[in-house]
Amino acid sequence: MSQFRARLAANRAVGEYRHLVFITSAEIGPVRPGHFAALAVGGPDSAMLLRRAFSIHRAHAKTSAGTSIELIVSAKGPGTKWLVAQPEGTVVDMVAPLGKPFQLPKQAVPCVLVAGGYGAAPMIALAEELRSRGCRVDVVVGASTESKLYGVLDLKRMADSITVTTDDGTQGFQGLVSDVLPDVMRRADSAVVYACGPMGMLRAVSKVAASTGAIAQCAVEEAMACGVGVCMTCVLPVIGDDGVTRMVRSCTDGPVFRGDRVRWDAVGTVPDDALGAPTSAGH
Amino acid sequence: MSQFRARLAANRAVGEYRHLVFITSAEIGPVRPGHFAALAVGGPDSAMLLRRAFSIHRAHAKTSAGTSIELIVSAKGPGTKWLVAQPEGTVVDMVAPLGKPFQLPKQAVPCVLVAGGYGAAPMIALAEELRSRGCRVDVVVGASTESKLYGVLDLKRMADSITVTTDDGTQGFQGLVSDVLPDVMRRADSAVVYACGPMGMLRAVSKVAASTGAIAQCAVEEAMACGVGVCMTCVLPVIGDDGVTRMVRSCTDGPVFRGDRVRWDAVGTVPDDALGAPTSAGH
Amino acid sequence: MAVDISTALARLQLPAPVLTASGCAGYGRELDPYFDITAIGAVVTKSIMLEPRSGRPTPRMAETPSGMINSIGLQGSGIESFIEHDLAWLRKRGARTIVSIAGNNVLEFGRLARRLRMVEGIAGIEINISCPNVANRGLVFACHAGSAAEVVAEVRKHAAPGIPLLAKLSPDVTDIVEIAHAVIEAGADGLAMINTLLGMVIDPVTLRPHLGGRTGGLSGPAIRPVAVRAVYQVHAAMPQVPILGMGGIRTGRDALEFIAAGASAVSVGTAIFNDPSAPLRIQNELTDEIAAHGFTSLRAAIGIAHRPA
Amino acid sequence: MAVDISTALARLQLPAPVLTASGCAGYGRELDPYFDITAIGAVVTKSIMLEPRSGRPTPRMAETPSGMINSIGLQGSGIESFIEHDLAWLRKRGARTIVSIAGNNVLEFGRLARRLRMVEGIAGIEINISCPNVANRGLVFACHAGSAAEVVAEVRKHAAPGIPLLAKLSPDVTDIVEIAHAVIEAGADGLAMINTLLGMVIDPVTLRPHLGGRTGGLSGPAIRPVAVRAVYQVHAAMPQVPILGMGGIRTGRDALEFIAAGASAVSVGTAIFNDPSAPLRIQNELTDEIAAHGFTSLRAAIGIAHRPA
Ligand SMILES: Cc1cc2nc3c(=O)[nH]c(=O)nc-3n(C[C@H](O)[C@H](O)[C@H](O)COP(=O)(O)OP(=O)(O)OC[C@H]3O[C@@H](n4cnc5c(N)ncnc54)[C@H](O)[C@@H]3O)c2cc1C
Ligand SMILES: Cc1cc2nc3c(=O)[nH]c(=O)nc-3n(C[C@H](O)[C@H](O)[C@H](O)COP(=O)(O)OP(=O)(O)OC[C@H]3O[C@@H](n4cnc5c(N)ncnc54)[C@H](O)[C@@H]3O)c2cc1C
Ligand SMILES: Cc1cc2nc3c(=O)[nH]c(=O)nc-3n(C[C@H](O)[C@H](O)[C@H](O)COP(=O)(O)O)c2cc1C
Ligand SMILES: Cc1cc2nc3c(=O)[nH]c(=O)nc-3n(C[C@H](O)[C@H](O)[C@H](O)COP(=O)(O)O)c2cc1C
Ligand code: FES
Ligand code: FES
Repeated sequence: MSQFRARLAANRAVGEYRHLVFITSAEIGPVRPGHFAALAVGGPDSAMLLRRAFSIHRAHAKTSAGTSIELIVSAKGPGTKWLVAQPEGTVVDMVAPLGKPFQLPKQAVPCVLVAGGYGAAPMIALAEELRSRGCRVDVVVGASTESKLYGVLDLKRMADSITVTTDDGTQGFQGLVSDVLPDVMRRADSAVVYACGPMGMLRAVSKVAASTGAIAQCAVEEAMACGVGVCMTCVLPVIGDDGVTRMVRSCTDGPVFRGDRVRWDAVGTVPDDALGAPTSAGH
Repeated sequence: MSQFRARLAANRAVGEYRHLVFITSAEIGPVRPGHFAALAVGGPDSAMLLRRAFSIHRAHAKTSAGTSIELIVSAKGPGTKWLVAQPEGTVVDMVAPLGKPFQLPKQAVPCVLVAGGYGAAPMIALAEELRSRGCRVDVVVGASTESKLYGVLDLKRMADSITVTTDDGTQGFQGLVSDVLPDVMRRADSAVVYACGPMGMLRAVSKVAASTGAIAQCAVEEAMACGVGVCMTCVLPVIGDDGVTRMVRSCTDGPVFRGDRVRWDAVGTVPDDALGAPTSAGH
Repeated sequence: MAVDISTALARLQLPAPVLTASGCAGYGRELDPYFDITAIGAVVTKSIMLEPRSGRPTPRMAETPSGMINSIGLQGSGIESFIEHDLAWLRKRGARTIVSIAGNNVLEFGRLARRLRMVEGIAGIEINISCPNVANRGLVFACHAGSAAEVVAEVRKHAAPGIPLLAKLSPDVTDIVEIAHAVIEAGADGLAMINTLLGMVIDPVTLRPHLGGRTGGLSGPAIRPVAVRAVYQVHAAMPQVPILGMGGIRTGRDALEFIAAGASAVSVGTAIFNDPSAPLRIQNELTDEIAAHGFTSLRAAIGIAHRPA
Repeated sequence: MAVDISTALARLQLPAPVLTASGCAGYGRELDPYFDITAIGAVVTKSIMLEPRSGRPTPRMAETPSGMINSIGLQGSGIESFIEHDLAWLRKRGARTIVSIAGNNVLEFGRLARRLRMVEGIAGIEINISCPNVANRGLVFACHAGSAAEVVAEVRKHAAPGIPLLAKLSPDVTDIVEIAHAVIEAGADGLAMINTLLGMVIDPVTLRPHLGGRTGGLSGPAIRPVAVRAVYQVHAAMPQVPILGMGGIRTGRDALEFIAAGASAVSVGTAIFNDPSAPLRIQNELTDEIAAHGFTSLRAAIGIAHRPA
């Protein structure tokens, strides 16, 4: 993890998202699928102080120009709206790579990748990585609607099978990724599920994985202020190796967690059996 | 005075200043020399809330494109730095024309224009106006150094005489405008002095005018928050027709004041004989 | 779907919920070129004192991150001039007017109320107790329940019977609910909150306090979370007391935060310096927000943040 | 020209004037990748409590104009784990460490101080009295001179003799000077100020309080003028008392405002979330500012805003 300035080299629309390519001359550590970047937004006189976190879509080590870092950004609030509106040449302050990436299987086991919306951002690099290890790769990509699907073609090229779902049926099966996942996993005999998307999806995916005995690797998205582990805002209840539930930081202990370790039903709360719960008041 | 959105159509360097041309389709009232515009800066997510005031350099009524408003901007703090850094096409919220402009003589009397730094911004239009009324126009332009002089060539074209001063002697006489002003006024037998520049200069010019019995019309520059008369931050001590000193708003009662009416020595204070002085605490 | 945005501050019925904040809108006249000042809830005047007052020396303000700090010093030409010129204009213009009053001591507040009793066309009085009590070491009335209540009782005693009185509270207190209770007990019909936070900016060049008055009042979006919290706390403690909420309102969404926290109406201050048409713009944005949330009236949204989701 | 930036907080000598703010720098370790944590004045730890504590439910923060609001709820793994893992690491790393402690009642503060007495490598203790007193209706210790002094006296009684004690003050009081006097009387060697302002953000969609904890602490540049004012007031009243100033410091210029107002050192908090290398960057900027003003030492600038220009 290092902090550096990066120049926006390309900013183009992909469906409802923007594909941003940043170039930096800085030496940054090895980037693995699941790592994320935290960007400062708005410039020096901005009223926005907090960092914005984005999965690293791709990172290419030293070209002549430097290292490129690619993000897929959905304009949601003021910070992301500012970011996608930047012209090429804008320089931003970035911290990357951050967090714990997806854990890769030692053996060449069948893997299924499940992505919701921009959750597909890290999946293409992950699919490549798994293929290079000889794993079978099946893919399930979903979104609320067609324009919010990402990476379908790229993933199709690499995957042994791909299944697309949209809530409104504008492309692929009408429904949720979790509706089609059991079939896909049965067909492929998947041993590991890699998932990235909204909490609800991750929760459903973990349930499916649990029922088939597969391992689930889920990249969560909790609201972050710093991205580097000092603000304690990004916590969720996770069961440790000792069986104890703790409120852990998704930016440093995550964003990738084992699905069976996250207390999905309790996200947004502090379970009574969590270490140090219940809280008395205090900030 | 109206509030409208204006598009930055041109932004080019002139010495150490930037010449900004804005275009608006809005109908705005007649603009006279000495009027100013108040701009919101920094965009929607900016930490900067207060308006920035600038003398209107030129304003051309309805071309096909709309009305153009030209400003000469010196990058001082964050707001002006933001403004001069904007690319063409940037849309800003502007309020103009504001304030009381220079009063023009009824008869074709000899006038001298005194400008310090970007204080020359309104002087070119003023010179034209005075010439059109048949007034003799002499000009004294000064700045700390050559690169901070503005409008010398334009003014030379229109003036019967022009005298340039710089504190460091990089152009014209080394010294202050007030050093050369008495000679200029004696030679031209000036009846009215129009001045725009720093307080110190206006004070000196007013003194010179007083000594020769000429009328001084001074455009002052007091820190402004709103520009429209509601915040009461832009006040300075001015003697009214009734001989009473009041703290008056330079944005609505000014920025142009008669030099013999401003309590120059007391600017930045509340003179004991001002109406309602001394203040007890309280905001 | 049309939304009913009418509201009330105690006896004061208002056709619309957005007002100007005292000291940020002059006497209404300055803003009339930018929006129809009769279209908003009311104009709250700059605080009026008995005598003309020059205010503080300049610099009187500094821009701060998402806010500003000011030390105007209640400059004004006094109540007589206000009634003769400014109030007369407001009445002719047909603007609802809430007169903000400020005194150097308790008795002055009473004299101001008595003077206003003799004039027509005043919708209500906002009592600015966030000013220093010259009679008591310059301690701010609003910072102590006793002095705050004393001022309100004195105004109640002398003001026209039935005229709505709003006591304007300062956030610079340990327990704003205690002050709120005291001024309501003393006869205020409602509360205006919040006034500015006491702050200071040091000039980066001179390394001395930037303001002529050394300290000044911090305002603008920077203080909004403090203002929303204050309104929420007071509404929770005394839900029946009408609140005029303010502090950093810049958009309709900001205004809705105050309504949800328990305000019956809101005032817009510093945002006017950024956008002279802000009050009406914010009122229109607020109306759209209320409709977007599916409410048919503003009243339905008042205090909703206190109800289970 | 080299500038001497060494300073002191009472007995605590510091080679450099910029520290981290409690709760904004973890236990130092997280920031070490971004700057040399031994190069700044000291690391002030997240407030430590006796027992492990889960903190508040999420959402725990909201961005606000030029600031943020948080309700972390003092999450931590308790003093034993802190000493065993975090403090051990800090000592090995050679970072000066100020341990911030927080208790649910007066006695817990004493027990924390006693426990720390037995460990090496602590430069000082910051007493976070800006937390609720569970034993007394959750009233915040720092909001009342009595309870604030009680906590400090208890810590003094049990802490290692001679270890510098800083009492951390809350700005949410009517008279911060009164509280400052009380904690100094009670045995604090210096003051850390300010903690966050109590605030609230209403979620624009649900129209309910955004934070899991409903109210939270407002921090960041938005509150800087309040913090500078507080430091200035307290330094004016008790110039001999060392102050660790904080509240919205984002640049060396901001830091210099606090030094000029009377702080002997400063802490950087929220700015770290914007820029993880902020503490050292700000220290370097401050050094340049001091030189640019022609001072040969930081000490020469302390409190200069109080002297005639
Ligand atoms: C590990 C991780 C990976 C992510 N990957 C992507 C991605 O590849 N593409 C993409 O478009 N978005 C991604 N997000 C979500 C993205 O961070 C938020 O949409 C963004 O921060 C919202 O900022 P804003 O200014 O638009 O919204 P605001 O609501 O104004 O943000 C205010 C504050 O809240 C935080 N915040 C708000 N929503 C979120 C959220 N959903 N997640 C984290 N922080 C939030 C922001 O960081 C900021 O500090 C990711 C989030 C995480 C945690
Ligand atoms: C009537 C008038 C005409 C002016 N004409 C010009 C011009 O033609 N060209 C030009 O470059 N500048 C002009 N100025 C000065 C210009 O307004 C300031 O330089 C500018 O506002 C500073 O903004 P900032 O963000 O750079 O500085 P900041 O210090 O960040 O400004 C902060 C706040 O203080 C106010 N402020 C600070 N300095 C001044 C100042 N000197 N005058 C007024 N407000 C100030 C700003 O409006 C803002 O509200 C004029 C000022 C006035 C009052
Ligand atoms: C320049 C200025 C002058 C003010 N004058 C007064 C005043 O005379 N009386 C008063 O009660 N409040 C006064 N206030 C406080 C505002 O009415 C309001 O309570 C405060 O600024 C918070 O609202 P805002 O953030 O929308 O400005 C003034 C505020 C500013 C910025
Ligand atoms: C996320 C967060 C957590 C904090 N936790 C603590 C804490 O545990 N103990 C404490 O004394 N102050 C805590 N604070 C307050 C800061 O130490 C500091 O006093 C305050 O934020 C003002 O400084 P700043 O504006 O630079 O952040 C916290 C602040 C933030 C933003
Ligand atoms: S985002 Fe700050 S600790 Fe995780
Ligand atoms: S700038 Fe606001 S009154 Fe003049």
